Amino acid sequence: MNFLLDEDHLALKQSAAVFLDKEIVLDALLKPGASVDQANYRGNWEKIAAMGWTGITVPESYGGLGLSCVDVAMVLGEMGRTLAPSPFLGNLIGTWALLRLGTEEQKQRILPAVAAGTARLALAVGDAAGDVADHSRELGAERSAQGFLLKGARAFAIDAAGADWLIVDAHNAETGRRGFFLVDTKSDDLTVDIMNWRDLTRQVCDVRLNGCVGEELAPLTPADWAWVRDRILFALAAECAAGTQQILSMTAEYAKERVAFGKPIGSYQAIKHSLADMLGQAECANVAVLYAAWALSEEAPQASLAAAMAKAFAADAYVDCTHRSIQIFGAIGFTWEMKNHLYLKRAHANAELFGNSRAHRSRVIDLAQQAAA
Amino acid sequence: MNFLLDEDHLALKQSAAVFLDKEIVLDALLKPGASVDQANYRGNWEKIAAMGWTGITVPESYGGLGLSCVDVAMVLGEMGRTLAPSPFLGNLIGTWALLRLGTEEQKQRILPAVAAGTARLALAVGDAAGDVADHSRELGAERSAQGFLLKGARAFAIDAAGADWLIVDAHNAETGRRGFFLVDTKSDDLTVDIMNWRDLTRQVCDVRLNGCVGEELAPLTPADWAWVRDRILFALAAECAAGTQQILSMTAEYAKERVAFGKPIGSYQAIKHSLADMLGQAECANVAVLYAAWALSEEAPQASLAAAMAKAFAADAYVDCTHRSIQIFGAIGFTWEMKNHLYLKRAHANAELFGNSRAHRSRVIDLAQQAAA
Amino acid sequence: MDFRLPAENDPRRAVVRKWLSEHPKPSGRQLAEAGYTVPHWPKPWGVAAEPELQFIIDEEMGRAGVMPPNLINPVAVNNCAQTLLSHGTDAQHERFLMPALACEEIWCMLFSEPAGGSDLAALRTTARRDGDHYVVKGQKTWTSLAHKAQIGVLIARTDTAAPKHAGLSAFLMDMKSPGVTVRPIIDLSGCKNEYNEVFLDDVRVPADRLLGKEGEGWRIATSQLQTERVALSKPGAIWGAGPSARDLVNGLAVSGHLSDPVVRDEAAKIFIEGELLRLLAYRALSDRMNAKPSGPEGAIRKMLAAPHGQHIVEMAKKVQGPRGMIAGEQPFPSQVGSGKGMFADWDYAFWFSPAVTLGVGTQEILKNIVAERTLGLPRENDPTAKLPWTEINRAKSA
Amino acid sequence: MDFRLPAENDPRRAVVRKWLSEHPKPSGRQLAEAGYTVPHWPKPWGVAAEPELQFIIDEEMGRAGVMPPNLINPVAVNNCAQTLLSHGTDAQHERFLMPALACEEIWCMLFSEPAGGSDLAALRTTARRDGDHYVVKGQKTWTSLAHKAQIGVLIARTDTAAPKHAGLSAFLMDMKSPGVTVRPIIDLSGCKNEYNEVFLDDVRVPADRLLGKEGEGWRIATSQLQTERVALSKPGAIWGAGPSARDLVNGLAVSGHLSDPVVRDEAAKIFIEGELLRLLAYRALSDRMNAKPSGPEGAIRKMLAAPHGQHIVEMAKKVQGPRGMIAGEQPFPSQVGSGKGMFADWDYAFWFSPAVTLGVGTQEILKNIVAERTLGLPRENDPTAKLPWTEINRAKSA
Repeated sequence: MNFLLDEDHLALKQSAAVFLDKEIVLDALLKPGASVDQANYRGNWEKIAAMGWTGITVPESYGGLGLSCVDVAMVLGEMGRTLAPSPFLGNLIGTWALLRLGTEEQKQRILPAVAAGTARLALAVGDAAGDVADHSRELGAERSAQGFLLKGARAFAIDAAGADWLIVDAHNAETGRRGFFLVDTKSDDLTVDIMNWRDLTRQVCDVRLNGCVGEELAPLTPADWAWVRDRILFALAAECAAGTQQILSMTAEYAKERVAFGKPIGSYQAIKHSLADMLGQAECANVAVLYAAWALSEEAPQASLAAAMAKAFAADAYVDCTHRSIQIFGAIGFTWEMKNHLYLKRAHANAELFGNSRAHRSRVIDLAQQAAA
Repeated sequence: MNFLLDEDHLALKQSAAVFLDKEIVLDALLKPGASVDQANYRGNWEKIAAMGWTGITVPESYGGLGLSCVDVAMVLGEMGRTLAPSPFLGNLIGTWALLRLGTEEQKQRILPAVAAGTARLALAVGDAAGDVADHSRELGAERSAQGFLLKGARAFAIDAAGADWLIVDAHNAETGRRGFFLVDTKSDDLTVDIMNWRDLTRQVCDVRLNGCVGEELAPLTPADWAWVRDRILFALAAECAAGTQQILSMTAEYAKERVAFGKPIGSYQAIKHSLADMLGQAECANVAVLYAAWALSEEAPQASLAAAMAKAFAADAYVDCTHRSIQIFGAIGFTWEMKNHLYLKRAHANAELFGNSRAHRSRVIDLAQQAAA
Repeated sequence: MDFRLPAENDPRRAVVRKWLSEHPKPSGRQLAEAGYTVPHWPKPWGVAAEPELQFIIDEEMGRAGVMPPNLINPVAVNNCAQTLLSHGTDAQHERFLMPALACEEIWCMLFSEPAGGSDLAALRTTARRDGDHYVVKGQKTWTSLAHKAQIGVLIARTDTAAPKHAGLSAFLMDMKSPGVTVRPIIDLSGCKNEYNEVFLDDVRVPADRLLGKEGEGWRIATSQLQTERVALSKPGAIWGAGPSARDLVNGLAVSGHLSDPVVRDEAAKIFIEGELLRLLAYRALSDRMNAKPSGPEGAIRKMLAAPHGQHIVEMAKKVQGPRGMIAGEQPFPSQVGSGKGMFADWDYAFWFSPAVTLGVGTQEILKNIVAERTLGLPRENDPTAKLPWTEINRAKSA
Repeated sequence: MDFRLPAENDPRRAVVRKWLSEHPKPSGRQLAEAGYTVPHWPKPWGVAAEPELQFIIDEEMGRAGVMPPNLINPVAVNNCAQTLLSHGTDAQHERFLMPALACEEIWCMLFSEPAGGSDLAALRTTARRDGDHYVVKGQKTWTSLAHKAQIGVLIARTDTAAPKHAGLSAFLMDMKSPGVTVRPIIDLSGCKNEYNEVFLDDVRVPADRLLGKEGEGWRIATSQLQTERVALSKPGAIWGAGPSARDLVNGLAVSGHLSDPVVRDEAAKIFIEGELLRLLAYRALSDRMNAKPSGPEGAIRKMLAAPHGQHIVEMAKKVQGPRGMIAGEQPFPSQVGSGKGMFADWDYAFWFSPAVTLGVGTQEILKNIVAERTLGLPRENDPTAKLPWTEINRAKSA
């Protein structure tokens, strides 16, 4: 039993922190009228690729770093803390999907390029309502001479714009079941549009497939999708926990400096106790994410439970703490020129992506009951 | 439009306050080991009867005061404020039931005695789980030569012990539907036991009917039961709102007197803000009860909605404020010798009787939708 | 006691309806001259309307599609005109009152400052006497309507040696004066709402624009804020405007969400709160009818209404799922009403909603006020209240 | 990083199991002499156990059905023995330590007073030197186990002219001394729990019972409270004892309530909180293993655990409906486990639960501590901290 991070983890976290503190500048987003176009997505991605993080979870046998979920938590935490705009998360999710769902041939063909930063992956599995369960038929796959023809749409696809390969799920007309397919985004029969997403630090995309060709991935078991989903939940939770900690730190600092009626506002109990509540949430979110990271790394039996708990708790904590942050900053925290709203929007967006907290809590009850049985 | 109480109402409230402040002494309940037997139920009731309040809602044509629900709110509010232990509420509920559900002959036979304080009524409609909906078959009625024979049980009957007449609901084997029956408690085939109820200021009873004879009341429509139920909900809400106001006053006074670190604890924001929250709840509960009282008095279309809102809101407010009160009093407020727990237990008990707040909220949605349609 | 609102056939309605039918699109001046802009004022400005008549006038104007003057020129009509009447000179009445009530001159209130926050009286903008003018220097923020206003009610420090509350004075400043720069504040939704920063660089204000006496600025300003608090506590989510709890329940019903027990229970809580707030608002009106002093009751209602409003729009946002994160996406079909004005947009109202517990007194300050004034709890100690203002500043920068 | 707890086949378990099989019903003295009462202490008192071994010992004692000494004599074992070791004289070690660890003498802590509340240091009990004795006069309250205790760790004022924190001293008082009267406190559930009022009427305490030096009372007392805070933050609803969130979910499952979506969602929130608190408790253990200083972490966990515990028992009470208001009625079938001891009774735990945010530091004080120590926010100002104690009292009674 040892809940402390190893030296390696701390070193990775530290180097990510130093790198991101230096490279990530959000000022352009804080100018009135800014959109995600000002987020320097491409520039940041190039620098991240230079760090080798494009292949962070790609096994060494395919040329990647082959790091574990605990390592990923270190890097993703720092990205979440700095809101680093880049397709890191989308590529990571796509990589997990190909790793688990792809055939050996497909992995050998694509993962080395991903690891080298010359190709980018993304996953597109949401229907128009954002549901990622397997009953969505808004995208259908029919076998043809050229392979499967995909017709329909997917939405809320993180970092699909600019990706070289998309992995989509579709209703396979042949089997009557869900299947996963690999799509080359160079296809003319595919359009990807960046949604008018409130979280300006992230590109979330609509994907339309007008009969483009999809390559079937390996046959799917429910456990395969659960494996990918748990990692996505963990990744979003890791961003949330780190963002919660960051907004707490920013707000506590402000409360020490801002004076009202001759005293720092942090000396008033209403402010002080709200910050204590935020701290409690930040601590819990942090331990939830580390536990999920460890359980996923170990492929432990409680991995799904830990991932669901982490997403549900950390997302709610992030939403609550970013709201409190604005209340403590006061009116200035409500303006576009301050960073508070970027965190608030990231919090709300992460809370909604891949199932909201209530949905995951419902799963937690089921998973806990299974574990107890 | 005039939300102020009339002079008559204020005078009634004032006289009730003076009377109850003088007569109600709860000290015996604050001694270790006290039970509802020490509550002076009988003595208080005799004094209340001398005030003429036994027939407060009995129409003047039957010898009563014929007062409206607004008047009742004045008296019940003061009873709730002082936690006056007495069968006033049970008798009031029984009276409402007989007024609405009894035949003219029954009313003429019984109500004058009730008004004169020589007979007491009570209603017994709860099943073993406390459900008062009409599908409970734990009590059955079968027609016989002597009238209907009642077999089974009712629970959570307020002030059934010592009542002269019980009104019970039973599954009528003849019609296959719910019927209401009048039972003479002198029957040997009836036992009434006072439950081991946490709220020591009130007798809540188990009733067992072992084939005793019941007299059928007038035929029942759903509107009839709703009429009675709405008044019961209003009555419980009136106690809750007044109790909330009282616990707020007691707690605010304590917060001004109790000193910590050289200052009254009421000068600390955590305490101050909690009291402000309590005040907001007390104000809302109060207006909810007055609105329900007015709507019931006027038999206004929104009467059911107003009664459901009042019960749901005021009960929750009372529970929350009595809990906060103990927190603000600190450890002393947690002891048996202080009154805080009597209010806490009344709050919890009222919240559970005749449907909890969530059940009434669900009805509020239905009633609001009907009103809007 | 009677909870009925004035009936459809109330005879008082006839007079109002007749006037409105004779003036189908009344100008601001027509409304002001008819006394309908401030109906509760005595003649000649108002019609000495008791609160029920005010309620009737509001309702009838709404039905006739007349934009109420207190929404067009809120600072003047709701807050400042009464102050002008009480504190202004005859010449000031003559010059300012009718253009304000007629909405011919829009007003704004130059009070809050960036460094001030809740400690409003610590404001730093100074007005230095220079012959028959005052010279004003400083910066104001969160100024509603400054971009449209001709007249700004300025609170500035005329005596820096006095304690902070005592050194303030009020002025009727021409917003078109040289040295006044107005810059919109972009809120977190990305919208230019109605708030502005106002920079004051040696603005020369004629001495006859002083409102009341030197040193009365704090009293004048706070009496205005108290009026504002009452005005802001209606059942709409955003300071009384925008969607109400009823709109929420209708929306959830239409969109099928009420069958979800968790949503249903939450929605019912919000609905009940909304109804009780509506009753409290009517009670305040009723108190006014009965000439009861209003006391801190407006603060209580704002304390309750602000989080209530946040719950309304948060719940609507929540049922949208991820679609709610798409800018401009609405939670309910468009037939679900949600009032008028910019807050009728559910999505905008949600993103704006963090402000309702900040504006016009933070929730913390309101709770202090409620607990201190209603329950008589000890007042929050302000160690800077009695210091000369210059010494406070020295202490801070030390 | 490794979240695994010591495994079943961990070799360290064998030693403990062997000893327990050789001592199937160990006496308190046997446990103390084996070092299992304070295993983390160095020999001869403990076995210098690192935290994992402590965890193993706890688990194995639980399995063997051995009541842990820290539950029998909690004040001595958890809080005071360490203090005695640090501050006591050799003679005091000799006289008190083994009987305390062997649970042959039960201890209590005479600290809180009726007039004190959160302001513990303002306590009024005095100890006046009189020859080779101190004469103690005053009243204590909320004293756990005073009715069973032989030894009371008394904090009393030996210098009334010093500031309140500086004038206190600690004593090892014989609870059977003349002048000591113990009266149980009946809590709102109607139960005599383990709390008492203790009246001290000119109790003579030998001078050699002074613990540490005169004036060190505050430091000794607060170091004990900090230990207590850590000890109190386990996942059970009532200060770590009684039903846990897992018990709640099991109970709701067995009783069929989990199919109600509102109950299900609430229960899931509580379950997750419980799991995260469990992880935080393990993390604290892990920090100790890694010799990290523990800091205000115990206060954070107590701040979270106290309302968490209230939620557990409130939810269980709520699903009972009106039956929950019948004294002694339980929410779930008896097969649903909820630990041992008096708090295993769900009904009692519910009525006791308001105390968990009051005892050992109110929730308000804990939040101050958390915010001040962890986030570095300014400390709450105590205007009485530096006054001579006699002057504070004068100011209060004036």
